[in-house]
Order: sequence, then structure tokens, then C-alpha cells
Amino acid sequence: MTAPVKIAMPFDAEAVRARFPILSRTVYGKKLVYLDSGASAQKPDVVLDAMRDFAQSEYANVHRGVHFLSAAATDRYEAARRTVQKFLNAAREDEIVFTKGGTEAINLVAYSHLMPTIQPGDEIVLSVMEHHSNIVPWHFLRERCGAVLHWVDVADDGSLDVESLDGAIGPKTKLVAITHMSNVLGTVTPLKEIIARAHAKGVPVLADGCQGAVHEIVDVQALDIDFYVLTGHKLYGPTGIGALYARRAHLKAMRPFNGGGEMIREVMKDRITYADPPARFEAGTPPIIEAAGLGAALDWLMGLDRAAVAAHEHDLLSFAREQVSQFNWLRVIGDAPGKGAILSFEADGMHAHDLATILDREGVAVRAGHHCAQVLMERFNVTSTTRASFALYNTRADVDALVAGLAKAREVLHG
Amino acid sequence: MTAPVKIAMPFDAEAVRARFPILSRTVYGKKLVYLDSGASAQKPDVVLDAMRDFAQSEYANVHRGVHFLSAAATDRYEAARRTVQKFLNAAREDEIVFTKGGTEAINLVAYSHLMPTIQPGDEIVLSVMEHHSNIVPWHFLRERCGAVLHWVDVADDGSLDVESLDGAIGPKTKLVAITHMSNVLGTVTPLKEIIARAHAKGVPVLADGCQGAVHEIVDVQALDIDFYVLTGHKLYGPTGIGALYARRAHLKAMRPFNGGGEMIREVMKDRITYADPPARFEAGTPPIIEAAGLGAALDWLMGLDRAAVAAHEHDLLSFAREQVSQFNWLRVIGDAPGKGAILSFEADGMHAHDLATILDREGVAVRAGHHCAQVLMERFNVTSTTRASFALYNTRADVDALVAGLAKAREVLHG
Amino acid sequence: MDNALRELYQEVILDHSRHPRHYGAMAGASHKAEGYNPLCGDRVTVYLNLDADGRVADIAFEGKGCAISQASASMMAALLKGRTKEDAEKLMEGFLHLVRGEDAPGLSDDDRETLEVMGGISEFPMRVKCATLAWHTFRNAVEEGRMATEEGAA
Amino acid sequence: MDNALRELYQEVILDHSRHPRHYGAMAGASHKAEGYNPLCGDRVTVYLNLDADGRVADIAFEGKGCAISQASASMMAALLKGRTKEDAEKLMEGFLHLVRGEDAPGLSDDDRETLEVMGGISEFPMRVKCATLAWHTFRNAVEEGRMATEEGAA
Ligand SMILES: Cc1ncc(COP(=O)(O)O)c(C=O)c1O
Ligand SMILES: Cc1ncc(COP(=O)(O)O)c(C=O)c1O
Repeated sequence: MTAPVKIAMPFDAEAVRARFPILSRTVYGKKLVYLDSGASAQKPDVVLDAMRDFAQSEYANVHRGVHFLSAAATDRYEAARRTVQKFLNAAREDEIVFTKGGTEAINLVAYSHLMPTIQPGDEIVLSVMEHHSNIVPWHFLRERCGAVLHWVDVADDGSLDVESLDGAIGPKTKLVAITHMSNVLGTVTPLKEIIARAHAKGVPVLADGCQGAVHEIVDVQALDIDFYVLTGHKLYGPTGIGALYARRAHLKAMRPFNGGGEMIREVMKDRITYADPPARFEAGTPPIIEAAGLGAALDWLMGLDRAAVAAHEHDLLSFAREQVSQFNWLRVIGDAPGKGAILSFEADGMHAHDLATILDREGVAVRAGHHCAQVLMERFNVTSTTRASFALYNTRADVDALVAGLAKAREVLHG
Repeated sequence: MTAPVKIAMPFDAEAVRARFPILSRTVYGKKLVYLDSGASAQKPDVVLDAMRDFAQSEYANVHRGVHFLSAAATDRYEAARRTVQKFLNAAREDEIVFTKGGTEAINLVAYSHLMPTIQPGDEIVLSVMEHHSNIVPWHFLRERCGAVLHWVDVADDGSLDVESLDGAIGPKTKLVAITHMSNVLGTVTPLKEIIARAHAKGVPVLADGCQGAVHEIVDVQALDIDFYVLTGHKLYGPTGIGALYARRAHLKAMRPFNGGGEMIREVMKDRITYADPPARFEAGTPPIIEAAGLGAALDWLMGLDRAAVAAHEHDLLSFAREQVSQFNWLRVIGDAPGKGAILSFEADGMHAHDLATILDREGVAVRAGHHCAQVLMERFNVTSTTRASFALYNTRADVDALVAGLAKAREVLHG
Repeated sequence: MDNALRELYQEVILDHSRHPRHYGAMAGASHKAEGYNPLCGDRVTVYLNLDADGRVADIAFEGKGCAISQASASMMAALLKGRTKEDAEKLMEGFLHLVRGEDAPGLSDDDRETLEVMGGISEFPMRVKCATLAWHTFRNAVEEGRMATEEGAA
Repeated sequence: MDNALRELYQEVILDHSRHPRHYGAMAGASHKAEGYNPLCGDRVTVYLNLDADGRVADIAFEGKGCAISQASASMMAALLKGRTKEDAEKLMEGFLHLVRGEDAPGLSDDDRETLEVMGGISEFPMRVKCATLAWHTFRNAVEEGRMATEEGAA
């Protein structure tokens, strides 16, 4: 007997595109070519429908309410939590904390997990390719508590220098905070190996999965990770919501972050006790409509053949990589093996902002700037790059438009 | 010459109701009577349309982008900021900080304004009728920094004891944190007088306007207030967004709260500088779609005759107050002069949860519990109350349904 | 009237809630625990005397709460008196299934009949916590609620 | 090609950006300021020699940036050399109006003609900051950028 072979349907990008109303619009009379999903992804109709339907038929505040709508809204909110749990393969639903985004999830770990106990001289290890959201909270600990930041470098191709982790993690290291996928280089980090090395020294690991969760399949149990962060708006979901996965034992020991409704047990004039996680970390009215949207986005995504999605995105990336290699005036930054669908580059004598402006007029939306990664810019000795980032709704035709736009920019700026 | 008389059109509640799709639904086969707007208001179609239209035609991440959609989204986001500015009559748009809700706005003041400088023994004055969101952040300062909480009492009718403020504010008082309108009692506090008394002693004032901004017209300049907080979902807007008004001079002196993208100026390995307000306090991708929704909600609200809205809500309140006085087994908690459209009560031998369950089966959604106001529950020696809260879309027919439901509950529970 | 509501607030339940059995503090209890429902602020205290065989020789409760939580506490006290810990645990499991509208195979026919009046709660998921508060508190009392004795407290 | 784009990147601008006038550090400047655009990470340093009459006796700039910011800095330097502070301030006001697509009544006809090539930027609101960076930095240099002299530094 042989195991049944799963025949993957070829990924139908056109069918997927049809679910995204915005992709049929034009800008300046040109077809929109949206290559800025790394900054924020567009939303499929299922997400927009879910939010609207929920808001106009079952909306109320969650928890505490005994009435019908409140029960319905609570069910929806908690169902979204279970959807995130499933998406990350967390062991328990109460290991998922809803936040307002990826940035807040990382700050929550800084304020609630590290700040109460960190001592001057304690160390935090992070990489030079982190997004500011995975740098600034640790700078706070440096400024306010005397923590020391230890930077792990990347190689010239953008790969993480994993070997150097062992040297970086010392007896005073309190956390390794590392991206799952760089929003500039596309580099995917070997989380399993990083975690093994950190755990060997008893150090917990936080992965910034704001990009990684979009392109990779995440299994927090298989990774044996301590903290994993995602953000809704890059996952084809709404703004205003993100999530922190944290191991139950960590959550139970963590101090509250925001204080307010929902997160307490008893409030008296001179005394206060707090609720158990995850409620302890969800002060105030949570992003209820957004949870409905995020739940719909993840359900939709999990309903696709994710391996086929990944193959499609990798095809776009290698096609684009190959196409731009015809331009000898263009230098790609980030060529790590196995990298995700992000292409950053510098162009001789053409500033990223000029490039992006000209591409925009051709309908091609790319990002130009430091991408909230100034430490990485310094590492590659640039002030900015132009970045094209690909999502499941992009096609080779989009790459063609990018390439044509680049040629045009060269013509405009170099005559 | 006499001034032209402005003839107010009678408020057309039916026309307003028609804008709220959810209000035409039924629950358990009964017409929905939604009297839980104090927990969260329903959303008019203009808000749902604005969010959906924006998300499917002009969405992208804000700031930093040079492309068309990013510019369009940035315009929309910043326009929403100006709408909030106008709604509160703030002097400058950069005095408006977007947050994820009212709770976070108060925490922002605690973490960024007070925490960096507060000393053990410093005092914070608050009232016993505060919502937990305007209590817990100050408890944090007590627990973590040794601050002392000073409680101002309310009279038996729920009025704030303003006289006692003078005694409560001392040389070590660092902030008066007070609700604009109690979410349990409906009491509207005399902010102008409170601010005058506090400022006379050089103490800044924060008003929790999560309820007040819904029912009262707010003018932060006329009030001369330091901090004013509102939350989107009670203002007929989406969840996931709120706002802090803070005087420019305060904002400029305040330390960052969350760290991440947008809120920095320069990030280096060993050094960091921060952006000017309001960006300094808006780390990460903000609630962009939610800002479009909140902008639409406030524009819609400001387009109504707000005096007529207020008159309508007061009519509902006094009608309900009068109707329930027929029940000698029911005790209203909160009868302060000029109070807003919230009716809390206790019923002899009928627990709030039983009442709410029975009302729910009649289609009437009310809230039962401590309403995130345990200190106030203690003040009135109850563990919970039943609360009916009225919004502009409610009618006298809704009050009739409430009253009929109460009679029914009495019958069920007392035979 | 609504059938579900009639079932929820049937006479047996209202009677238990108005005239709770075994109500009041118990002096000299061997075990005690306090339960709290943060959603509504309700509290209940359960007192036990467990004899040498681990049998509930006596039981009492005290506290304020809604009709459902009071009735549930009162019925629980009446039912548990005289049972062994193990028996009580089985009864509780059955009860927890019942109020969630699930099968409760472990219950004896007698117990099932007595507890069936609480089955109506399964139509009201927001109220299930009201019904289970006293039971969870009982379990806490057994497991962690041993009172200090003269010797133990020394 | 797109007209707005052709106007934005017209030959004069590209020429200025490729061959910026007055480029490089200036030794012995009386005033200096650094400008930074956090949106793109671009930087510019403006050096001035203000003579006793408050006249821009000499001016130079240095820095990396996009074509718009470089061209704008270069044109600014060429235009401001020899002007009084007051004159420079007026010119800057006019320029700021122009790049926002507004009337610039204060400009002389000559200046208007020279600056008109920058008018195309008004079609690109996201790029206005690129064009104004050098000018704001110039203002900062005049207002707050006095360099320490031997006496002043003592
Ligand atoms: C790698 C990475 N980390 C963190 C973030 C921050 O996420 P958010 O802006 O949603 O808070 C982003 C995106 O902006 C990102 O790309
Ligand atoms: C008076 C008052 N303050 C603060 C809040 C908290 O607002 P949010 O839950 O939107 O953060 C509420 C509502 O829950 C409230 O009624």
C-alpha cells in the first residue's frame, strides 16, 4: 500500500485576483500593479464581507454581556482567537493575545515580560536586519533600564550569520529577538536552529513574524518558540489588529501592560488583582470587528493550498530576480538562499524616491526609503532602497510592468 | 435688529434609525431593542460604507509611501485626524493622537506623561465613579512607582462632590483624572469648574470622555483642558480606534509609549531619536481603515443637529425614568441633575443577570454587571446593576419595550 | 411565555433560589473556599466537613448571586451531603456536561432526575458560569481548602 | 511620456542634480545646519558665510538625496548667494508657495522664472518635502546655526 498522493492544483492567480476588488482599479489611467504588499496587503472580498456582515447584523461589545448580540459577538471574537491558534498551531487558545498590531505585540513582550525583571547590563540579542518595531522596544530597555543590545550581523547576501549567535548569547542574555523574514532583504531566518541554540543556553526567543507568517507556514509547537508575533493587515486582514503567541508559562508570569476593563479580577480603592491570560493583556474594548476580519482572512488563507501559494510567490521572485539582472545599473540587496518574495535594490545614479515616483506614474506601486530598517541600511551603506514585494495576487505580468517601469525610469533620469 | 432665530427641526429618530441596518433585525423572533449603546454603539451605513469603500479602492499603508494609494490613504488618515480636531475644537491637528481605543489613550498618559517623573508619595485624584480604564492605569503608578490615589466621592444621587476637590488636590497632586460622564450613573461632571479648581493649584486634568463625547458637545479650548480621551466604537464608529487630545506643550514633553515604525527619527545601534508628536505616539501601522470609519462617524454626527440629538436623548431618559417609577421594587441608581441618557437600577429580589436574561428573550438588550466600575458598586453597596443606555437611534417605543420587559421579569421571578 | 425561559426559571429553581438549603456560614468546617465570578461580581463561599473517610459529613454555603447561581449552590449542597469525594467528583462531571447540553453518561438515574431541572441553562450559554460557580468552589474547597487545625496552624 | 513626469524631471533639474552647484563642505563657514528627512533617510548640510550686513557672502551644501532634493539645493545655493537674509527669506516663502502649487506673489519676475522649473513638484505632493529640505535647512543655519568662533567657543 502506498500513501495517497496529494495532487496539488496549479495555483490560479487570476481566480485569486478576482477576490481583491482594488486590483481592478487604475491609477493615472494605468492598470494598478500593486507591489507594496510588504508594507500592507490588500483585502479580499471575503474579509470585507465578513467585517461588514458582522458589523451590521451581530455587533455588540464582547464579554460581560448576557444579551444575544453580545453573546454572538463574543463567540465571533473567540472563534477568531481559535483561528489564530490553528494558523500558528498553538497548543492552547489562551496562548493567543490579540493586540493592535505587530508592533504592539513586541512592545507587550518588552513591557510585560522583560521590563519588570531586567537589570542593568542584561543583554538582548537582535539582528541588524530587524524592523524598527523589533528594535525600538529594546532601545527603550537600554535607555530606561540599562540593558545592552547585542547585534548579530548578516552576510553580504543577506543571510543571517547563525554561527555568530553562539558568541552573542551570553550568561546575561535575556532574550533573542529576531525576525522570521526580513521586510527588506526577504531573508528567512532558520528559526528552529536559532531557537535550539538559544534554548541550549536557557534563553527565550521572540520571532517577529509580521512578514514570515504571510509567506511561511508557522508551527509554534514544532518550533518550540517562546513568542511569535503577527500583524493582521499584512495577512490580507484589516488594520488595527495583530496577535502575540506566547507560551502559557510566560504569559502567566507576565505583568499587565495596558490597564482597564476586561483585564482585572477585582478593583478596589487600594488594591487590585488581575485576570488570567489572555484577558490580562487585553485591556479595554478589543478590536472586535477587526477580529472578525482577521478570522476570515486566515480561514481563507488556510483554505488555499499554501504550498502552491508559496511556489507561486517564489516563481514571481525568481522571475523578477532574473529579469532585473539585465540592468547592469541595478544592484539587488538580499540574495539569501530560500528568501521570500521581496526584492530590494539600489540603482546607479537613481535615487529610490525618483524611481518610485516614476514607477508610480506607470501604475506600479513600490516602496522607497529605509523601510523602517535604518540599522540595515547602515549595514549595506545605503540611505534607502526601492522595494518590490510580492503577494499571492501578483502575476508575472506585474513583474513585466515593474521591469518596463524600471527601463522607463532609467530613460527619464539618464536621458 | 434681533438675532435670527434658529428653528430646530424636530429630531427625526425614524430617519436616523433607518441608517442603522442592525436595528431592523429580530432576536428570538422579537424586534431588537438595543439599549446597550453605553457598552458600544451600533454603526450607521455611512460608516460601514466609508470603511468598505476605502478598503476596496484606496487602501495602502500610510506615510513613507510615494505611490498613489499610499498618498490617498495618508490623506484619508490625516483628514480623520482633522475631523477629530474639529469634533473637539482642538487648536491644532497635531494635538490629536490616534490610539486603539479610550483605554489605551489613558494608559498613554500614564506611561508617557506621568511615569517618567512621578515620585513615591505623589498623588493622583480620581472619582469613585471612574470606569476601570480610568482607574487601573493609576493603580499601576501606585503599584510600580509609589503614587497615592485620592478618591473623590459622589453624593447619593450620583453627583460629583466638587467641593471636596479642593481638599483632595494638594501640593503633591500630579493629575486629576475624572470622567466626563459616568457609564453607570449617567452623571455629567462640571469639567469647567473642575479644571478651574485644579489649574488654580497648577494641576493638569484628564477627562475620560468615552461616554461624554457621545452625548455632550466638547470644546477642549473653551474647557482649557489638558487631556481629553474618546473612543471610536461608542461614537458610532469602528472598534480598534480612539483618540487622545493633549495640549501641545504636554505632548512635546512626553516620552514615547510604544516603540516601532513611524515614531522614530533616527535609529542606530547604540542611539535613537524620536519623531515629533503626534507621530511619536503612533508606533507601527496605525488603524487606517478604522480612521476612515471614525472620520465618517464624526462627520455624520456633526452633520446632525446635535442640540436636537441631545434633547431627544434627554426625552428618552426622562420618559424612562418616569415609567420605571411605577415599579416600587426598582431602585434607580444615579439621579444627578443634568445627567446623560443612562439608567442603572437595582430590583428587589431580582438579580441583574436574571433580569437581563429575561429582557434579552423579549428582544431588549441591556447590560448587567459591575460595568467596569467596581469602586462605584462598592460605593452604592451593590455587586451589580442593570443598565439601559440610550443612543440617538432609540425611541419611546424602545422604552415601552423595556418597561414591559421589566414587568414580565417580575412576573417570571416572583410568580 | 418563551419556553426556554420557562424551563430556566422553573418553580424548583426559583424555590431553591428563594429558600436556599444549607445556607449560612459553618463553624468548625474542615474545608472552605471562596468563589468569585468577575463577570458579575458574584461571590460564594463553600464550607465542608470532610470526615476521616473523605465523606462530605456536612456542607454549607453563603453568598449573593443570581437565581441560577443560588439555586445551583443550594441543590449542590443538598445533593452532596453524605457523599464521598470521589462520588461528588463524578456528580460534578455529570452536572458540567448537563449544563452545557451534553450527554452525562456517568450520572445515576436518581441524580439525573434531580439535576435535570438545571438542564435548561444550556440554552443560555452566557449564564453557564452562574450555574457552575458553586461547584467549582466546592472542588477548590476539597482540593486546596483544608482549614488550619490547632496542630496544623502551629 | 506622462506630462507631469516630464515637467518634474525636466532637463534643468536633472542637470542640477547631476552637477550640483556649490557642492561640498565649506571651511570657516560662519553658519551651518544639518537637515534630515526621516521619511527617506536623506541628509543635507548647508554652510553659509554671512557677512557683517547679514548678506550671504558664500554658500555651499553637501549631502545625498534624490534628484529633486539635490536639484533644489543646488538651485537654492546659486540663487541665494549674494542676497541679504531678508531677501533670502522672501525668496524661500515664494518657493514654498510655488512647490505647493499656490500663488507666490512676493517673487520678483526673475526669481519666478528661475524657480518655475520646480513648480512641477506640486503635482507630486509626496515629494514636496524633498524639494524643501535644503531650504528649511538654510533657514535653520541662519537662525540657529552660528558657528563657535575663537571667542565664542572660549
Ligand atoms: C518585519 C516587520 N516587523 C514588524 C512590522 C510592524 O508591523 P505593524 O506596523 O503592523 O505593527 C512590520 C511592518 O510594518 C514588519 O515588516
Ligand atoms: C467611561 C468609560 N471610560 C472608558 C471606557 C473604555 O473605553 P474602551 O473600552 O473603548 O477602551 C469606557 C467604555 O468601555 C467607558 O464607558
